[in-house]
Amino acid sequence: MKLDSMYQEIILDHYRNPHGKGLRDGDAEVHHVNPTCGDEITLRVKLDGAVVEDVSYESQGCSISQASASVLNDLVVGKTVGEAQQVQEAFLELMQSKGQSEGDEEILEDAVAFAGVSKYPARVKCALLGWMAWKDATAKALAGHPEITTD
Amino acid sequence: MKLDSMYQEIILDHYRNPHGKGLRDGDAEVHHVNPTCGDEITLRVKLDGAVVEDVSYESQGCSISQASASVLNDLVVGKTVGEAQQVQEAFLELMQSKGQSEGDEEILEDAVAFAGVSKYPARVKCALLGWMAWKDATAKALAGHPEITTD
Amino acid sequence: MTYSHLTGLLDTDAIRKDFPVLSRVLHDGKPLVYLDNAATSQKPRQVLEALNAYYEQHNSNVHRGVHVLAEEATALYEGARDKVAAFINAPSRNEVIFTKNASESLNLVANMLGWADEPYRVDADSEIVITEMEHHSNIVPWQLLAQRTGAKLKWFGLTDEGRLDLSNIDELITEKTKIVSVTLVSNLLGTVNPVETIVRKAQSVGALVAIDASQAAPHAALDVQALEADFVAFTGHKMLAPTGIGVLWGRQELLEDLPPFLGGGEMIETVTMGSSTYAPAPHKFEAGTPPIAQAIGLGAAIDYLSAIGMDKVAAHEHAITAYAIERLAEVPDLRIIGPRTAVDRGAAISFTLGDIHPHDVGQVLDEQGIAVRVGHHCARPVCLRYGIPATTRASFYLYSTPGEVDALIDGLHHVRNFFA
Amino acid sequence: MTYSHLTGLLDTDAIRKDFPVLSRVLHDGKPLVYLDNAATSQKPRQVLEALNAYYEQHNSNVHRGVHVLAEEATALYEGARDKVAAFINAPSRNEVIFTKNASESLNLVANMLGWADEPYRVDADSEIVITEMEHHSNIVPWQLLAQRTGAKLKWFGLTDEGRLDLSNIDELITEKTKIVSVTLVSNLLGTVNPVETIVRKAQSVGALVAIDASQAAPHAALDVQALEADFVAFTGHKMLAPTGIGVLWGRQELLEDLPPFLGGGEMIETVTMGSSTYAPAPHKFEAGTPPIAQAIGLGAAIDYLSAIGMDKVAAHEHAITAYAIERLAEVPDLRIIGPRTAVDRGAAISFTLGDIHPHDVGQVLDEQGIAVRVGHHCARPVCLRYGIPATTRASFYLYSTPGEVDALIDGLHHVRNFFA
Ligand SMILES: Cc1ncc(COP(=O)(O)O)c(C=O)c1O
Ligand SMILES: Cc1ncc(COP(=O)(O)O)c(C=O)c1O
Repeated sequence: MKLDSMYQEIILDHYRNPHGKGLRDGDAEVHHVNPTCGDEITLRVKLDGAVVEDVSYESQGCSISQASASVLNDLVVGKTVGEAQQVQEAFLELMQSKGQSEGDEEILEDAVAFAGVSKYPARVKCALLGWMAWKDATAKALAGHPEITTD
Repeated sequence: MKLDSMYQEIILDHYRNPHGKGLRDGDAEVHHVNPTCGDEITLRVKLDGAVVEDVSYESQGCSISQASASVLNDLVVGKTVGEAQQVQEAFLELMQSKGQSEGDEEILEDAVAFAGVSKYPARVKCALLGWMAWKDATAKALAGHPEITTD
Repeated sequence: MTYSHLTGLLDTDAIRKDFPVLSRVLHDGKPLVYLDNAATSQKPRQVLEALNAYYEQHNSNVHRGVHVLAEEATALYEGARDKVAAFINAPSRNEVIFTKNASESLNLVANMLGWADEPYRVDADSEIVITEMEHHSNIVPWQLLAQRTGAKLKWFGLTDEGRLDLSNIDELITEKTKIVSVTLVSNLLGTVNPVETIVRKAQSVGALVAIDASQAAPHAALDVQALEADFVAFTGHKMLAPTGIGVLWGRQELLEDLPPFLGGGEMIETVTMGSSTYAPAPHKFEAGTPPIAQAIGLGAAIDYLSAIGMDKVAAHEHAITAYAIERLAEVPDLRIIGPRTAVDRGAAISFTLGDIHPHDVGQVLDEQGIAVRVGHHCARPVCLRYGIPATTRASFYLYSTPGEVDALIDGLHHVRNFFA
Repeated sequence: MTYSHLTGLLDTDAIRKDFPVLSRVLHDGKPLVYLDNAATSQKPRQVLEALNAYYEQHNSNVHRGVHVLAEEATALYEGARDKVAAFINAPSRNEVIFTKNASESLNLVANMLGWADEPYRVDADSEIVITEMEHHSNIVPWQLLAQRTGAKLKWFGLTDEGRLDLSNIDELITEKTKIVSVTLVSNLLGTVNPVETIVRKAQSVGALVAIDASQAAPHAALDVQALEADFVAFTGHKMLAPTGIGVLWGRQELLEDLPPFLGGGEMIETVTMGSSTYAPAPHKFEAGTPPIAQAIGLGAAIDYLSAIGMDKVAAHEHAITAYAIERLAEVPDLRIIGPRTAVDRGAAISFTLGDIHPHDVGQVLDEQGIAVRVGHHCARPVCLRYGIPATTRASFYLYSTPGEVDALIDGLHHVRNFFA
């Protein structure tokens, strides 16, 4: 069934048991909304030097947006900001691939499960909600720490 | 040819030699415009008691609107306001008949020549321009002479 | 299944043949079950034929031509105005303004009042009253007007049952109220509102009333004289007509007194570089080349609906809605947001399904060929009011069948299993 | 007749087969000679097929659905935006706003500037500059803005040859100027304006420039980046597309900074009863259900034009226009209002014929199957400028033939005899 390509078991697992959910201490906070469906996320980034120490979030939305925030937490926490940004870019590219890419499992790990979502234009924004919020929050956090360089 | 039903010889004659054209003394003046085509008329009515003493006008427009003002002059000058209003109403009715009426020659005289125009919706307003201006100017003139009754 | 207990059903077998899209088959053999009618309706062949005939034979700009095509196009366009006037029982065809959609119609009212002279002018001393169940298109124009004029925006709240809470009507509608704008039928809750009460109160304080009939005009007879409102707005695409056409009906005296909104060709009497005068209504409010073909399509849609009869359409939808409410009660964890009876209720039913997000509900239904809408349905304050992020909404029309209701129920059971 | 001296003609035999209306026969056997293209164009079968395919297979409301039809409709609608963006060489698809017509596009600009913050806000200290050859749709919105804000409206005059008089440009465009709005091609005179000069001057004083490309986009390649203006407006129905669709292109930074105009569904980010935030452009400016089918139709029209090539369309029209100007010179008492050469000139030719009123000219031509437009063509100030009440206007498009020019000339001789 085509639907299974979107709702991979990994996605449903993350949806049922989201990793790192809840708001904790952070250096920057953003609130993002998907205007077309009303999904929302409040997300905080905490940096430890150039390393992403924590990504905490409260969100409300569909399984795809929930699972994607959970996978985000898995993938970026503990990485340097520079590494995490590469993951974010790889994920964005995968989501914009309209089902044409399978994603690089080396970089994206569990997140390759979202490849099927990229075939559903209306859901791509759901999958990206948390990642865009993270990108934005990280930029904010970095702005407060001009000493950190990411490249 | 269908066109001949609109451009009756009588209409073309009035167009070439309009009766009563030019602005003379009056009790009331109005300026009417056909917004869809820009035809314009300035028209004055002079009453002598309850009698239409003069209808004078300056106008710019097509053969139909010119001829119709000329015929108007012929038909209403010398009549009482009440009689003239009947003519105006009969002409209005003819123009709204969509080619279904031939017009009452007793009342409308030369103006029955406009029966063919009523088949052309875009031109009905041309034919009515002068008559509507006359109606309006007469109402104004009467407003200034409350002693005149028309029924 | 037999549906012999349902009364007032239309002959949907015949009707559905008129709607080409309804025979579409999706996802390897699933017939389309289109339950997204509150978002937009499908179009019958008769409407498409009217469009094609217009473009293939009569297409021309209107009003200013003396050639045959221009006369034909004008007669068709103005003929559509006559049809709309008759359909809503307008006292005069000149009260029918063509817009591009209901949103433009409502913005037109708000802007006219912002630029009007007294007594209509909305200014810093004025109050505007709406309700918490309005579509964004009947909220944002008033927020913009309030921001721009300094007027105060107030609103009726909602009861737990999904109806208007009129208990504080005397505090809401006061001598300061210039305009009350309220929907006749909620697109999210399905509620049919008691607008007479609001109209009477507004009249008593000299306020104008605008009615958003976007979810009403497609589904039941609409009589603007009986409503006694001042403005009524609706949109063509929800009533079998093309996209790109809306209607604003307004009382003649008001349309005469109020200023224009958009300026341009067609809406003028005479123009000089220094100043212009305006044509009488409705043209005063129709700047530029109008949606000619779309108005003609709306006329054809009205012919189609009228041939069936709006009372019959309403009876059909009532039967389907009652049946759907009954059957939805079978689905565990399903909560209807809005009235749980078919009384004073339109054919849109919103619900939540446990904690499965509506997006996921909609996606899994789609896989079975069932098209519903999910989200806040452009009525986010209603979601906030009921403490939910979004709903799934199934909405019916004259071609909807009890079998489609059954398909929805089966689909919802499948959704529950999928996410169990 | 042979037309071998005309170069650059398109294969109109083939093209005309795509336009059903062009084979219409009027008044007992007269083939339609459609020379009213500046008012509206005819539609090729390819555009009608796109409309029918949309309504018969994909019709749905856009943007908010997860079901198949909603995704297809959204992809088609947003795909049309991509086509428009490519057609006008827009730097970003997000700069393309769909409206109902060019008039709405121009009113949108005027209203945005009226409600904007500094530095864009038009207020009592501001000046607005237009020209005497504008269409009413590019005059009245600015008159309304001037009235409502107290700003001063100024305009470029015209030379006797029907061109813009730029001699006083330094007095007209000054530090006080907030916006200059000018047509690229006049719908009455046919003049193609040297907008670069105006853009350069406006840039030097920090004023914005809006270009009315309604008579340009259909007829030649349009490159908004080369124009260097801030806004460009045009209308679908004049370029083979359905009625009910227009475009406003605007520079991204401006669209981000400027406030919305119409409020409603689709243009919001989040709504509470108290206040709303808005979606990014272009959606910020597209309140309500957009003209979905019409945008898709515009996309199909653009495909059609692009397959032929806009340069070829322009060359064809240039040849026809030059030929028409040459042949009109044969008609006694005929006076062209506008440039009497085909240089910097579009394919609309206005003229007077002795003292025969244009209405009468048009009527008698119509009887021969020839459709021209008569009147002030929504550009009454031009008529005032040249001391005439109205003109007769013949206007050509990619399907116009030299034979149709000949028919016009014969028709005009007949008109003269008729009223002799
Ligand atoms: C130069 C010009 N500007 C604006 C318009 C207005 O276009 P629309 O009527 O489609 O709004 C037209 C056509 O009528 C035009 O020729
Ligand atoms: C109640 C209500 N009002 C207004 C609208 C706006 O209609 P449109 O989007 O056609 O402008 C809608 C539909 O979306 C609606 O349901």
